[in-house]
Amino acid sequence: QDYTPSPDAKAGGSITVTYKDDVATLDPAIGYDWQNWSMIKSLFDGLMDYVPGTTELRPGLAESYEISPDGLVYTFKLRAGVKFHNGREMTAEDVKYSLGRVTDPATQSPGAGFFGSIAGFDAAGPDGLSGVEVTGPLTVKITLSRPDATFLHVMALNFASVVPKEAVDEAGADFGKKPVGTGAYKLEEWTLGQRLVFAKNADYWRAGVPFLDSVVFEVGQEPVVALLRLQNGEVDVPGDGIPPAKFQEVMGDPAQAAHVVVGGQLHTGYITLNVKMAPFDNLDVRKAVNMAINKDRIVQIINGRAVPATQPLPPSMPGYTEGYAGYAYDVEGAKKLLADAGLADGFETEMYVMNTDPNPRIAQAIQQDLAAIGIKVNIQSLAQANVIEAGGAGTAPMIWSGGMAWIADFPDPSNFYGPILGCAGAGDGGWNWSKFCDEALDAKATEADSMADPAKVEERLKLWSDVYTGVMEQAPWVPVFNEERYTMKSDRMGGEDALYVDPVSIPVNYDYVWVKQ
Amino acid sequence: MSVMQEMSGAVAAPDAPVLVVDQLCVAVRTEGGMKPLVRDLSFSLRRGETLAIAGESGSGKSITSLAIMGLLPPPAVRVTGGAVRLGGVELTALPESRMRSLRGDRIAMIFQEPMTSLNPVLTVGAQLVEAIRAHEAVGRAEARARALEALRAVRLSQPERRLEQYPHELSGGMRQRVMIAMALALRPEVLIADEPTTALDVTVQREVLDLLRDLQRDLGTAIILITHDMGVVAEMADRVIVMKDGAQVETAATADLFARPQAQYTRDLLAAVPRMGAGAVRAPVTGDVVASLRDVVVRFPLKGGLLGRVTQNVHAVEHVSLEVRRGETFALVGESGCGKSTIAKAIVGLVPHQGRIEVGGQALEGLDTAGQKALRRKVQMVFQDPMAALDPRMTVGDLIAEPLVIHGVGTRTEQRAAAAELMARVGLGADGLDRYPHEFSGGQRQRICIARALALKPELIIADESVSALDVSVQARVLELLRALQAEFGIAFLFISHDMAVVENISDRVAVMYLGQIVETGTRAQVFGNPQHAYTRRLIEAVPVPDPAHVRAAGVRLAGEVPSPVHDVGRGPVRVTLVDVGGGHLVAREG
Amino acid sequence: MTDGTVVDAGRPAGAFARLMKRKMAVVGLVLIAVVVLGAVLAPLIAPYAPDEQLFDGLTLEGAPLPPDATFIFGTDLLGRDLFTRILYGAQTSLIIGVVANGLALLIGTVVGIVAGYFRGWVGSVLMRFTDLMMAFPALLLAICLAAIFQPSLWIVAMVIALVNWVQTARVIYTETTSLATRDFIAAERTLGAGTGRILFKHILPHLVPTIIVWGTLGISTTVLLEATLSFLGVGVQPPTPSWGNIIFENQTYFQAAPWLVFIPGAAIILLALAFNLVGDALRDVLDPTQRGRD
Amino acid sequence: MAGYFLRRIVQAVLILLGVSFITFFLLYVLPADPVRQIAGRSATAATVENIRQQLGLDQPFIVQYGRYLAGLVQGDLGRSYLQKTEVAELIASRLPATLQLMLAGIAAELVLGLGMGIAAALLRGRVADQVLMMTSFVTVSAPQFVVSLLLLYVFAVKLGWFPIGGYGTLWHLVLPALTLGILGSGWYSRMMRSSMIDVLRADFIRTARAKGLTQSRVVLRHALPNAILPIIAMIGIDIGIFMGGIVVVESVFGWPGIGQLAWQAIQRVDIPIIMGVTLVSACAIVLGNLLADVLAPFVDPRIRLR
Ligand SMILES: Nc1ncnc2c1ncn2[C@@H]1O[C@H](COP(=O)(O)OP(=O)(O)OP(=O)(O)O)[C@@H](O)[C@H]1O
Ligand SMILES: Nc1ncnc2c1ncn2[C@@H]1O[C@H](COP(=O)(O)OP(=O)(O)OP(=O)(O)O)[C@@H](O)[C@H]1O
Ligand SMILES: [Mg+2]
Ligand SMILES: [Mg+2]
Repeated sequence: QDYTPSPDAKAGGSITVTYKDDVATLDPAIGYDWQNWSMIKSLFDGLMDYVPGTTELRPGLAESYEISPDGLVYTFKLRAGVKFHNGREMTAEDVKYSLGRVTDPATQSPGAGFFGSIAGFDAAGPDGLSGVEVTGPLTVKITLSRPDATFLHVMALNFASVVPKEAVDEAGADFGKKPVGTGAYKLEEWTLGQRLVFAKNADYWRAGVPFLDSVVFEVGQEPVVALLRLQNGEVDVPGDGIPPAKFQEVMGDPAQAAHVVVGGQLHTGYITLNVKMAPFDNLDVRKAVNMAINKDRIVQIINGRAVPATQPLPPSMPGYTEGYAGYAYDVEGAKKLLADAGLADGFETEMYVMNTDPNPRIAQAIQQDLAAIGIKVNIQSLAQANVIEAGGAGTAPMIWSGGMAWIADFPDPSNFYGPILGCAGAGDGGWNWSKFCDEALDAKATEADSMADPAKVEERLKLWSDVYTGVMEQAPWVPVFNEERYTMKSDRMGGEDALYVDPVSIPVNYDYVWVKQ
Repeated sequence: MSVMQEMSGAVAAPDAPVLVVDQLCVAVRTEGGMKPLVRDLSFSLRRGETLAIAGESGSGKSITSLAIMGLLPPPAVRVTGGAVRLGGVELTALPESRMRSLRGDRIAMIFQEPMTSLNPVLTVGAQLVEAIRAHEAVGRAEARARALEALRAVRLSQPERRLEQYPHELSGGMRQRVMIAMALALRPEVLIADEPTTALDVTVQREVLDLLRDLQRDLGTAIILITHDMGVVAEMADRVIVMKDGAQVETAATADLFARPQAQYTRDLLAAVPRMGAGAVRAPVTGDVVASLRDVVVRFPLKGGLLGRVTQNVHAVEHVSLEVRRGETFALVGESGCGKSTIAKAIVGLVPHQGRIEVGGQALEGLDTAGQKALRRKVQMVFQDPMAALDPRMTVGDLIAEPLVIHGVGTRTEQRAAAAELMARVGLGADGLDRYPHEFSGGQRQRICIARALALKPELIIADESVSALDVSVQARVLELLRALQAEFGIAFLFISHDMAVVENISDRVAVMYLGQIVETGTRAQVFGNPQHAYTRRLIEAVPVPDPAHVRAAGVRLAGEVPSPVHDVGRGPVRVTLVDVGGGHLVAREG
Repeated sequence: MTDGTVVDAGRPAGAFARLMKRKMAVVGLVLIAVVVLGAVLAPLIAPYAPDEQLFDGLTLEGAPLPPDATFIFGTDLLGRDLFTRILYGAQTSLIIGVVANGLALLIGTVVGIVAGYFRGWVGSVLMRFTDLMMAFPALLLAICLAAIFQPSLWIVAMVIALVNWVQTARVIYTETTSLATRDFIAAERTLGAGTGRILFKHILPHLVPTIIVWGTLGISTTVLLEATLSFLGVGVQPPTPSWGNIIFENQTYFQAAPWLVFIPGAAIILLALAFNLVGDALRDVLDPTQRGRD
Repeated sequence: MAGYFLRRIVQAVLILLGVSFITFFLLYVLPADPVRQIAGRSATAATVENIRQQLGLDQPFIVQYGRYLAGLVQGDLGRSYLQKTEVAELIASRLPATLQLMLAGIAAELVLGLGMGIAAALLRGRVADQVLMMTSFVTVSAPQFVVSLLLLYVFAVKLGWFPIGGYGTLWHLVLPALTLGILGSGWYSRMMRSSMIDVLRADFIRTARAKGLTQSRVVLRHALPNAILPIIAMIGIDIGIFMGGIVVVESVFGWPGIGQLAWQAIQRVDIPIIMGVTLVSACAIVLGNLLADVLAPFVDPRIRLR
């Protein structure tokens, strides 16, 4: 099931990748941005990994693993001879240290919550996790407090990367600037705010990769300009993709369009309806809103770079309910539902939206759609932090999720539930902005996540499918569209397109791409 | 230093005229169409000749000279006819670039208003050096040396320091001398001097006139001398043109003009010339004291060094005590820079002082706003430089009515009527009310300032060189007006002037200042009839006599260091003691 | 003497009459009138509603339409008629460019004059306060206000007035310090003129050219600033149009849909220019040294 | 003089204190929780509380501000919440670029603006004057993004004269500085024109011309220094405007200055960075204004520092 690179793939060469925003940190326990996500993947490895260009798990630093029948104990056997960039060999102790570090509150990792199923998580501190045991120089036993079907995915998250203690201790708080991992590349140069250079790790444990000698990242580059530089041959991959303003032009020009790579994305754009606030506490109203949105028009507005969504999960996510129609666009039906709810004259409400293009535009399209059924929406177009705050505090009746978007951390249906639809996130400050909490569905979700047995995958996915259709019946969200990724690469870039729209190593899988000359 | 020349009328100028003005017409565009300012003026000027243009204030003298220089104020005023030829080159049609190379080099000008004619942000030295280097390929050091020489030539004290000073740090007379030095340094063929000595005291005036004459002798410079001082005309000019209302009324050789004036206007003009010893005897004034100064000291700190510490002080006024009584005219005379204007400013509270100044029995210090305002009503000041003292964006009518408005006197119509009346009293037409200061001549502006000061009928008017720019006929009229007001309202005047003849004519009491101190004071009769101090005597002797036949006793020019009021911190000038030589006639003991 | 009746004709009227004699000033006034009328009568003139996303206003691919016979200014990225939005946007932009900017100008001028004339501690305090305001991150204030108040045009106008006076104050301050040393001001003081009179009757007129420059250029910058503030959530919220917003929303599209940037841009320039024409003419009319020039 | 500087320095410190206080306060009341941003969306309430305590954000405002000041006195600007890097280091790495750009930008503004302004004043009323003044309105009204990109497109992409963005050599500096210059020149040219027109009819200009000086000398040596006074004040102001407006130009040209840093920090409520950048730019502005005030007497010797 593993990956075989194209036979043409050649080693050598260097590519230039640009990003608009600065790279905040390369500490795998902390980095959680668009631009450092894939960088960290190339500098570090976790026990698990994905087949390049796909959402399929494969072993990473673990050579193999065993799961106890009750799904509570995972025993990983590590690869021998894997070296950190500092030359030391990686051992089971490092795995224990790394998991302990990421869950230690002092680390302030934004990903700590993913490890909640490991035994001892609640008591995590400087002494590490009690659920992680070193049972041999190259074996680690991880005990869970509850079965967790997503655990292997969690072990493939950046947050689970293995880091050497001595390097972390030495760098102290600056580890994010002086990363040492086992990854395919090592950090060679970092000029703050300007560029980073990754150099090939000649000792990489995976034979044959990476192909490139080095990757140069230039940050602070406006996407529009990055595109110009790409046309000029200075840039190989514009990390932020094709900016909306340039989309038509690029697609309309065959020469440029030839460089475009399209791929699905584990993304859903949705509107949250605050079920704790009148009149959205009325299911009919929520349904009416769902029916009033002309999703095709919205997709048209963003130049067709998405497909209309019917449910929370994106189509490429396992567990997606094929054939589920959701709420069809039906203005009359919506009006009727509103009338049933006693709101025939409509009402006035507010929708929060992040202020970067195209989100305010989408919000205005939504506004117009809702106006058609008598709902007067006032748009609050604000900076990201303000929107998140309003969402968390539960003061926002409606929020358009775009920009703060939900791109899956890992390709598993559970990732779309917990914090954003489950009861766990519905509290004050949580990310469940519709404050939707249905105990029954929560129970079902927990059940699904307990089904760790690989044999029960189908059953588990079915369960998830039920959960999400259940959510849709309650209509706390209006799923609007699933965005597709349009990116570009220069002529000289080799490797199949999937590597450039890798669903996991977002946006590019640096380990497997190569240059032609 | 050369010895003073005799009258130079005899210097022959055989060659062709250097400058010919032919049927020159200048007009200003107004809303009512073109209004002529100069009409059909013709004259010619030979090498080494001095032509005086005398005439009524506002008759177009300055405009004529500006027209010759090609510097008429754009955009309204333009040459509308005639020609100006400099050595055969027609100037009015000359392109600006050619004209520029002539200016300064072959034809230079000294402007009437010294205060505003120097660039405030450049040092005196920079402005002089630049003028020299614009026309001669000399090095900076050489140009500087020449500049220094020129400053010495106009007898500025401490010329080295002056080079580094900015115009606002100099007194009016000093600035005028800088302007003259600038023109002299260029050694032009033709020099137009517009009231060059107006702001100068007689001794310096004397020297400057001598200087001009030297220049003329050494270089053959032709001079157009614009002045209203018939004494200066008599002493300097070969020929005279008398102008009135933009046209020439008479022209003649100087001697002829004085001896046999043809036009009625000329006769009036000559009749009005104040002559020494002609003042009517006046009864001594015994009114209350309107203003009294006790031991007044004004010093300006000069900063130097890196940290800008005060290193020196200008001792502008040193222990001056004087009293001005109701209905009296108190004259303050003295050479340029001796501190006259500074005293005036101290009385109106514009410069900080030590010592005690009382006005109407009220000490200046510690007055509240209302008290100050009341005080301002009692004292009015006419500034030395009228152009600078008038808000250029107000109409003259508003300017004159301003004090009435400030003190809430009368209704708007009354105020306007009062302004019109004041205008008339200083000899200006009421049509000027809606014009702006820059549209007037130098003398007219001075009259506007006087009118403004009169508006409130104050108790004390401080007149700083207020009639210096007026032609004698107008001057006589204004002086007459002042006297009438004095008689009517008992106004007291503190009259600052260097024109000894005028002072002698109008003052009741006189104080002579020298380097910030009073060296002699007494009644007019005492000071003029029996001058005790050497300086006073020199002042009186230096007065030009309006009679070309008069032969001046060949005095010796002052030589050596010009005394300066600047002293290092902690030091100061020697304080003079005044002794009474009888009847309140105080004289500084010399030695 | 002229015809004798000149007296007390009242100069303001005279100034206005003289103003009307200048072609450019009349052009400026007409332009301003057009904008104001456009703004006020927008509901009557505009062919569509300002927030109406027209079905045929976008191509199938979702691209806006360039100007043509139906949409004389083209359509925007949501398929709305740009002409309509420009008309409605004029309302917002006029309030910002004229009212808010005017208020800022007023505050700045008063502070600058007072500080420049008094110097001493009053001046010091005022100018240090100005420095403080200048050094202070205005955008942050905007974000905070956005969160505290309901965003509205008046909030944004207030913020702009609050933030934008600073520069004017600085410039006016420097000029005033220089003017205050002039002789005619000293003369005015000896006449007994009160401070207020000196400041506003004698110093202010000399600052008119500067004020006109800042005022007219301020129109452009405040209109654009409004867009930034609205973007941060302080000002008008979509879909309410303003000229600044329209530019701001669409500036990245200036190559794909240039009309979306250049037409509102031209509108802003035109408005500023119109005020400038009037201002310039006014300045010449009020400035006596310029008499005789047409 | 020495006393003056001392006083101004004390005032400057007070201003900076004021700025820091207000900024800190605004960030404190700002309804956006930095801890939420740090903790990430999967965090539990306990984790959030824990982080809040670690950062001391649970303390009362005064305590927080006091702590910040205490650090500041020791030259410690704190650590970025999200980048986990010393703010001082982040700023230090970007400040040179911003300073370079700012100085070059001001120079470009001055050259363009003063040049245009003087030309317009001299050609007053002619067509050229009107064109120049029109231009000034266009530049002032032009959106930064569009101008930046247009210049980049024409001079870098099409003509290839300059690199397409980036930082390092003088060559990289030209286009961004020019952009800033163009955008700011409108102000200067308008100010200069009006100031120049006033000065050109002063008596001393007549004197200068009577000396036979060349037109250029009359303009540059006599008129310019008199006309430039308001411009000096503007340079002080400009530093502030630059600090606020440099974001777009920096991002289009890929210029690694603090504008971008600040923008990102504001978007994510990274308080230490916002504070740091605010203080640094406040310093620059205060310094700029001080400089303008100190220069004024040199330009116009009648003005005294008091
Ligand atoms: N810019 C101007 N606009 C309109 N009228 C002017 C202007 N300048 C001067 N005048 C008028 O032109 C006439 C002549 O002025 P000019 O300055 O030549 O007088 P003058 O003979 O030099 O007088 P004075 O001895 O008082 O200096 C005066 O009546 C004056 O009011
Ligand atoms: N602001 C100042 N700073 C420094 N020195 C000054 C200042 N004002 C005047 N002085 C100096 O004070 C002295 C007296 O000046 P003042 O103006 O009183 O002379 P004056 O007697 O009126 O001369 P004039 O007849 O030439 O006008 C001069 O030496 C002058 O240079
Ligand atoms: Mg004259
Ligand atoms: Mg004097």
